Amino acid sequence: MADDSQRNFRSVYYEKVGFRGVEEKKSLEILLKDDRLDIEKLCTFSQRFPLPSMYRILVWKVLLGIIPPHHESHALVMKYRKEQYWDIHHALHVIRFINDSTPQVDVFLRIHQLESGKLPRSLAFPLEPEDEVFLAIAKAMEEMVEDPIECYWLVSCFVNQLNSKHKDSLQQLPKILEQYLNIEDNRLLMHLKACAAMSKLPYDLWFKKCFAGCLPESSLQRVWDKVISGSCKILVFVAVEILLTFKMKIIALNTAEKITQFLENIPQDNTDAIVSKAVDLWRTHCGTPAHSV
Amino acid sequence: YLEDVKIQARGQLQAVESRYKAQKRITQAFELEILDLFGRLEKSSLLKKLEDDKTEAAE
Amino acid sequence: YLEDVKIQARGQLQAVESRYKAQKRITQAFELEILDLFGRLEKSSLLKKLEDDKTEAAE
Repeated sequence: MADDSQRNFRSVYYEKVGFRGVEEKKSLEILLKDDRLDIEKLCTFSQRFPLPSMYRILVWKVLLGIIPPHHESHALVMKYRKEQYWDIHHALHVIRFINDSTPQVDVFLRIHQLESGKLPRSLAFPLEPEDEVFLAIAKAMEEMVEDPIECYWLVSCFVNQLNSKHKDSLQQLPKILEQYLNIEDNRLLMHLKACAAMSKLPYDLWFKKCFAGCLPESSLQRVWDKVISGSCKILVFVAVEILLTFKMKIIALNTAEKITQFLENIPQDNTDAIVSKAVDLWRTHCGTPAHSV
Repeated sequence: YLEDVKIQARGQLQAVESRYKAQKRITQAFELEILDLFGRLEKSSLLKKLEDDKTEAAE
Repeated sequence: YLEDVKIQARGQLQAVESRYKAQKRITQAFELEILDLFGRLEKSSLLKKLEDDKTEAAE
């Protein structure tokens, strides 16, 4: 334990003086060298530290179960994943659900729908709310991942994870947000309540889409590191920090509609700092991140 | 070590099974499409027949 | 015994593989059917359009 806290202290120190990630990157590399990757350790790592961008996609793929723990199987399993992608891709062509000019994210959506047995009877059917969530996440992921097949699998498995493992916790998040906002800034909470804005905050954007379309990708991926490795509570703290950061602006607005509209389109220049502060706040309230969900 | 081999096998098996399930979903989707197309074809030939009858009656 | 587990794992993998292949053959047969139906449907709507044009021209 003493070792642990010392190490934590050290990495916080590195972070402050700008050597951030040197030690972390090395320890991640050691983890990734194992013949059989230790999922739990990888989870703990990405709960504690930001993933170095060169390893992010690999770690996400492992944590989401797209590739199995054994290095030896990676090539074979990715071959299966690729075939599966092209099988469905071709089928959707045959039944004319997609063509050569269908945007990539729409292709992903149709593949995912077919895989989950939810392909609508006709292309003309309107999209369901869950489809909109999928598309938002896919659009953000597309900016982070170059390879379309890898991208599809990441989106699909991430969305599946949100709908299975995190489903119940996600529903609790608005309530938890209110609790923490009450602790952090009671006055702001009172203002939001006075405007009847608390029930109208962009919860779908924040908690269902996990900030896809709200934060730029460079900040977003640091939030997703935490979600993919098991904590959806981080989403609450990002929301709290957004509210705190734009407090003055929000206090100046006096209707729920104006507040929501502002929050759905926050300025994009300060988002890295918001995420850093959110991670700190999450640590303060939830202790050792490895044990919080 | 034995456990290791089992875990590795499971990892591969899951991926092949998922590919198989996807193929099954495709078959189902194709089945629906075929039924739908038959339906449309029948409707269109019925329509055609009705129109032919009308034309004949008018003549 | 380890060898045993490996053989078993390979057997399972092959079983799913062959189910996948069988399913794929079904899909392929269905695909041909769909292409055929689309073709017939397009022909019939083309025919209809031609006839409509004729009728219009005659009027």
